[in-house]
Amino acid sequence: MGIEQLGSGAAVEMYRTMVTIRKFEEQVNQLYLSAIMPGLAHLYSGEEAVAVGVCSALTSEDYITSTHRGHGHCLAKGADVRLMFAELLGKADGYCGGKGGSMHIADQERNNLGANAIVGGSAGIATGAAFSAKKRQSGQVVACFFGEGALGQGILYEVMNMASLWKLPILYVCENNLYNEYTPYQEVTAGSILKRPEAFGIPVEDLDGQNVEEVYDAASRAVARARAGEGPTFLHCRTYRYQGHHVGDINRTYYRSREEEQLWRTERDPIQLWRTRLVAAGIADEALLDRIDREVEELVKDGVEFAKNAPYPDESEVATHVYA
Amino acid sequence: MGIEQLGSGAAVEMYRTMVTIRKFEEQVNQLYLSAIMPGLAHLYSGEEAVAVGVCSALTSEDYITSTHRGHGHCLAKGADVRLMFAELLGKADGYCGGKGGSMHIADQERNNLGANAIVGGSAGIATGAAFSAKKRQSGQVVACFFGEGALGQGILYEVMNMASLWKLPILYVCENNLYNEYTPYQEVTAGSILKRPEAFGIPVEDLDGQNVEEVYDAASRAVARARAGEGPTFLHCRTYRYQGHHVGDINRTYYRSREEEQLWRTERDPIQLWRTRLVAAGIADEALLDRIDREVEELVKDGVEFAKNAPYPDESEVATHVYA
Amino acid sequence: MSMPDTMLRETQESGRIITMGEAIREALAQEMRRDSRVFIIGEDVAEAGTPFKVLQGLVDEFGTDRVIDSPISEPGITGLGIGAAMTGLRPVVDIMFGDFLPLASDQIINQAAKVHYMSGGKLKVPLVIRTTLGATRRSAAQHSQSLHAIYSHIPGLKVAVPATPYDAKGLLIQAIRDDNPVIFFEDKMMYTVKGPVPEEPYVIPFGQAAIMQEGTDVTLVATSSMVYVALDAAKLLADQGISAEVINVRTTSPLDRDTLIRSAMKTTRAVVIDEGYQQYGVTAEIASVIAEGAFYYLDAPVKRLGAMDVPVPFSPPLEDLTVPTPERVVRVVQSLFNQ
Amino acid sequence: MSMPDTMLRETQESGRIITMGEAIREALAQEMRRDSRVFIIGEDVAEAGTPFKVLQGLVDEFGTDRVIDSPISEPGITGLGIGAAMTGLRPVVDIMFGDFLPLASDQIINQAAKVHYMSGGKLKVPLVIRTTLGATRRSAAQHSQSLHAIYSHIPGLKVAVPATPYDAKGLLIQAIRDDNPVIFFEDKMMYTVKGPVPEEPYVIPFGQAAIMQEGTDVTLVATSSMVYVALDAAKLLADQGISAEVINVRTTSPLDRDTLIRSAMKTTRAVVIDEGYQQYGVTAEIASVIAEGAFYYLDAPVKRLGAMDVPVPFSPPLEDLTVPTPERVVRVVQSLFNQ
Ligand SMILES: Cc1ncc(C[n+]2csc(CCOP(=O)(O)OP(=O)(O)O)c2C)c(N)n1
Ligand SMILES: Cc1ncc(C[n+]2csc(CCOP(=O)(O)OP(=O)(O)O)c2C)c(N)n1
Ligand SMILES: [Mg+2]
Ligand SMILES: [Mg+2]
Repeated sequence: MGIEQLGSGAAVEMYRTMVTIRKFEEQVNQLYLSAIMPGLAHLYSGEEAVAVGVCSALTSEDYITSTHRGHGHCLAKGADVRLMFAELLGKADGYCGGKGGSMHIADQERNNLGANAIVGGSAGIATGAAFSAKKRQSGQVVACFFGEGALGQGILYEVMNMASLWKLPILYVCENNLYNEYTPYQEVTAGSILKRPEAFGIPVEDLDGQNVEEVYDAASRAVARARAGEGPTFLHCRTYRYQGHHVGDINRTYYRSREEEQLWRTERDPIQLWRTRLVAAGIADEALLDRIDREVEELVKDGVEFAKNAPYPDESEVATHVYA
Repeated sequence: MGIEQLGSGAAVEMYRTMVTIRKFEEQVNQLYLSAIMPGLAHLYSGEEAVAVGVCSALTSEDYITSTHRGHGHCLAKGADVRLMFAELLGKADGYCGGKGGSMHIADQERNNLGANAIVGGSAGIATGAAFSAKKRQSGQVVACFFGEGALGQGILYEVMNMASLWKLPILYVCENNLYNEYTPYQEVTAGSILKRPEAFGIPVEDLDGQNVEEVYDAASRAVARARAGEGPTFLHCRTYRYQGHHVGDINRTYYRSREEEQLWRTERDPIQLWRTRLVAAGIADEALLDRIDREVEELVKDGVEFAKNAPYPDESEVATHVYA
Repeated sequence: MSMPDTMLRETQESGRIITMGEAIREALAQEMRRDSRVFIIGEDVAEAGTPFKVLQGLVDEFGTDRVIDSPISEPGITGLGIGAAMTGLRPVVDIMFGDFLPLASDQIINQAAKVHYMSGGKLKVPLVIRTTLGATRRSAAQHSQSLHAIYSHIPGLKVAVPATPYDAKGLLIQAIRDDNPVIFFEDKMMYTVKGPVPEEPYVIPFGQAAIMQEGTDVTLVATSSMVYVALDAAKLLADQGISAEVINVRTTSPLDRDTLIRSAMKTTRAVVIDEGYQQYGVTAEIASVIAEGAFYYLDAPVKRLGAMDVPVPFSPPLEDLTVPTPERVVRVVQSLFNQ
Repeated sequence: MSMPDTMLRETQESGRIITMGEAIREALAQEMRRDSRVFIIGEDVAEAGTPFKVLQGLVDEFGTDRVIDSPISEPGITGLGIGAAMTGLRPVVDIMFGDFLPLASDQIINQAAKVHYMSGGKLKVPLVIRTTLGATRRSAAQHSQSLHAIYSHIPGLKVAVPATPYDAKGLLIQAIRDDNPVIFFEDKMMYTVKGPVPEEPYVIPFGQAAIMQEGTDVTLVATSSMVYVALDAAKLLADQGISAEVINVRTTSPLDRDTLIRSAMKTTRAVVIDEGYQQYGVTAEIASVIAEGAFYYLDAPVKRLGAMDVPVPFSPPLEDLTVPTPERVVRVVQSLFNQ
């Protein structure tokens, strides 16, 4: 594939979406620091190319499942910034009427089946959605996002076995950002990550998760395989989260060095890399990209304002939706 | 290794133990058919070489964990036939005072940590025992028996990961008898069984589970590795159960053919194969082996009589041992 | 287990007697014919028709595409069921023994029960988990539990505990048509119990207890097979001149509080009988609901009779001590009249 | 949360005030010094000292051999803990959020709770699972549950729900020395609550509730942080001339039935307060125990105040509605005097 086949419109849109995620997360951090956002949030900054690369290979009918670090997935699947911020502030206008919050945003209209606060918790849901797509012959594909920490959860192997057996149309997207919370993943992960899905008969692609083009290409191949009835693919995306495990994780030097963080930020930033590539390929010039940056800035500010002004849910809402 | 290094005494003992298991199970089936045994039992007949090969490589201090199909493991670890039958009949003299029954026999004196009626349910216990042995520097090794059906249980992968990470002294012994209850394992098992442990960094041996010598040799190598601090080994033992999934599973042709059963019984019987080998190697003659057969017959009959005559537990026992 | 008179009466009217196992199979078959979104997944459900043989024959009619043998992966198949339910199918997940539900408990408690609420009502999980409860099969501690209290505790789940073939069919059809996750507990000992069951499909709404027998002196509230224990106890009590009203709870969640409280108000005494562990079990909820709701009418404390608070022992004479029996119920009832 | 007068009094005597988090850390450190078999395993327990920072510093003293960072494998580490406990060690398994216990429920319910019984007393499982409960941290439905009722239901397990730093240290040391599996629930909101705690190691026996404040008109029975809610309610009630006795349950299993019943007999009224879901929850067991045991003394029905029967919502104004508050307790108590 590559940037050429992608088309310049799509390539620029990928840039815009990555910037949207980055600026969204900056605002989330702000909302936390200014004590406007209730609870915590797990920021996706640094990992944008994974969500955007994968979701750009999906149609709006395709499903995704997401994680505690899910804002990026949600935005990449096309969510509305206003409704997301509203959800993060627990407002009635939020995607889940304020009942879900950062760790449970779902966007039914774009077939985002939801973030999940149980590590690995959506692996079953995603595989079931793939099973459903296959049985309904809908042609839909599922992207199941999870961190490398989810490799510790047995259910992942259980459902990979079934996805492989029944050739389900699913992409297992492992976002390896090197840390399970505050523990380097190598300390708790034996053997080879890549060999694990392979042992279940699932092909693996080992990807530079900072390179949106590389992720997009691999995801496109995997989607094509899935739609052709050839079953699941496992995408291992090497990436990095810039911020702490969550917004409150400020002092991080006991588990990773400032130098390491700096290196990823300066050398491996997915947005900067893509920007450079777009300009070099003559697809966009700096002015266009600057304009996009400003547009996104506006969009995000507007979203925050909207959310701040939105009402809290009515008290009666506490008891609705327990049952359908 | 091979039969030569094993020593003729040990080689003949292995024969005796396999015969003991076979004749024990025949009696269990009898007890079921004559409605003397409460509940059900899962017979080990046909798989004797696995338990005996592995346990012959262990000391009495080493641990095992066992399964719903556990009589063979228990006997191979040296259990008393009388106390086993008593347990199967729910008698006070049984290994667990009648409280455990066929699926929960444990033999604390020989460090058999117990059978388990949850498929894969003892994988955690076995790995914990190995962790304990390592931490206590006791030099003990653990053999964790499970059927290939347990490959469906996520916890197995969780604990193999830890065993590999921390180089725990454990043998994961997969008894692949081709069926999960009434379902051929290939229908529910994707990819490659052998590659699964490998993906977690655990070396695998693929073994003829009907050949007690081959199993013993591999287990001895694995035990040596474990004692040397080199971590876990996965033994894949290809075997077959002669009887139904449990004693009540009489009509089996809908999931496997009579021919298949017959073939294993006549061509691949572990006891017959070992008998032939012992005689051929000049380690034992037919007369000796016939005598052993008769001795075992007596032992097993005696065990059944003992159990039949043993008293049921006192009613007060129902409420003891809930807490230590 | 003996068939109660009321049921015999119904039988004469309906004309058809089948077993509980047949009623369940018929409910599944009829719903699968009606709605192509319904499918079954579980261990040995297809050719084997489960170890209890309850599903036997379904695979012949519906094929291995809709009656699916799974790996031994309770968390995985439950998760798969949830995802399928969220995206347009109506899965019936078979968890062979209720004792295995804890393996799938994260999926049940943290996912299935909460998806609808967490999404602000946008997603739903029309999932049925069919499973079993009940002891006295000599299956020991890991195959004999009645764990329905755990799932009745969790908002977002519904829990059915059918007592008769009629219940089983009507509640199972309701469960399949319900847009919420339902845990459907079948007593393993009851598959061969017979009773009248209409041939055409019908639903029993959740949250409606059934009065199996009217009475005036004491209310016996029972779940699942304990309904038969209560009915047998009622017979013994009748011989002693005590008239017992017997209520079949049918669904522990939602619970038909009104029927229970009204009956206890009338009889002024109540005993709650359930086969789950007594401590923090189903009897606790029901007893406290009645004790609170009928407080000013009660002439004696509400009594509970659950399973003994011990792991289920294998040894038959011990196991038999752990479950409620008609004799034990009678003794408890008598104690309410002697104070 | 305010410190009750009784505790202030004890403080003046003992002379040392520390937080609940410190009390827990001290209990662990002292037991690890005393007994080399004790070790800790869990996610981010070592250098990070858990996300709650409760274990901070332990790894410095005891090393990564005894304070072990694990993969994110709740079933696996629980199973490993059980096996280690059966073979001579005394593991303390850290399950970060109580909401994750369902992942490990097969290991807890089918293995840990039953090994001793199933083996006829030959094997034992001296295991502690430290975990958390409690809402109002704006952590939404999968990080806010109080699931202690589920484990209190299972024979073979013990369940501690400490309310004060003094409880926490004494109950945790007891849990570690206990030869049975103990699930130890810490309220996440209470780690910074301060109270008097003796420096030397001590144990609080399981099954002994603490009367936090004596009273004559109504008994408030509470678990964990709900003890503070009850104490605050008692203050408000005192202003209205109602004298409340406040009981801290300390362990739901074993449950100190005698203390609860005796108190209700004395006051003639009782309200049970717990942060778990109300339906089939801890309040049901305790209320039915009191309603039965004190039946002939009660002047009003025993009332229950659990969490609302809804998944915990994220939105703060909604979440705050789901948990018992002093004001809600007062309203319920008042209703007992108006009938
Ligand atoms: C089952 C479960 N265990 C533990 C946690 C607590 N927890 C939240 S995020 C996290 C680390 C996840 O690491 P990873 O999967 O790599 O995702 P990342 O945060 O790095 O994106 C942990 C342990 C949880 N949410 N769920
Ligand atoms: C967790 C769990 N699920 C299902 C069962 C029911 N069951 C008992 S044995 C068995 C098949 C086990 O197959 P395998 O592991 O290959 O052992 P085998 O019986 O062949 O020795 C099943 C599904 C169980 N006991 N535990
Ligand atoms: Mg990570
Ligand atoms: Mg097998």
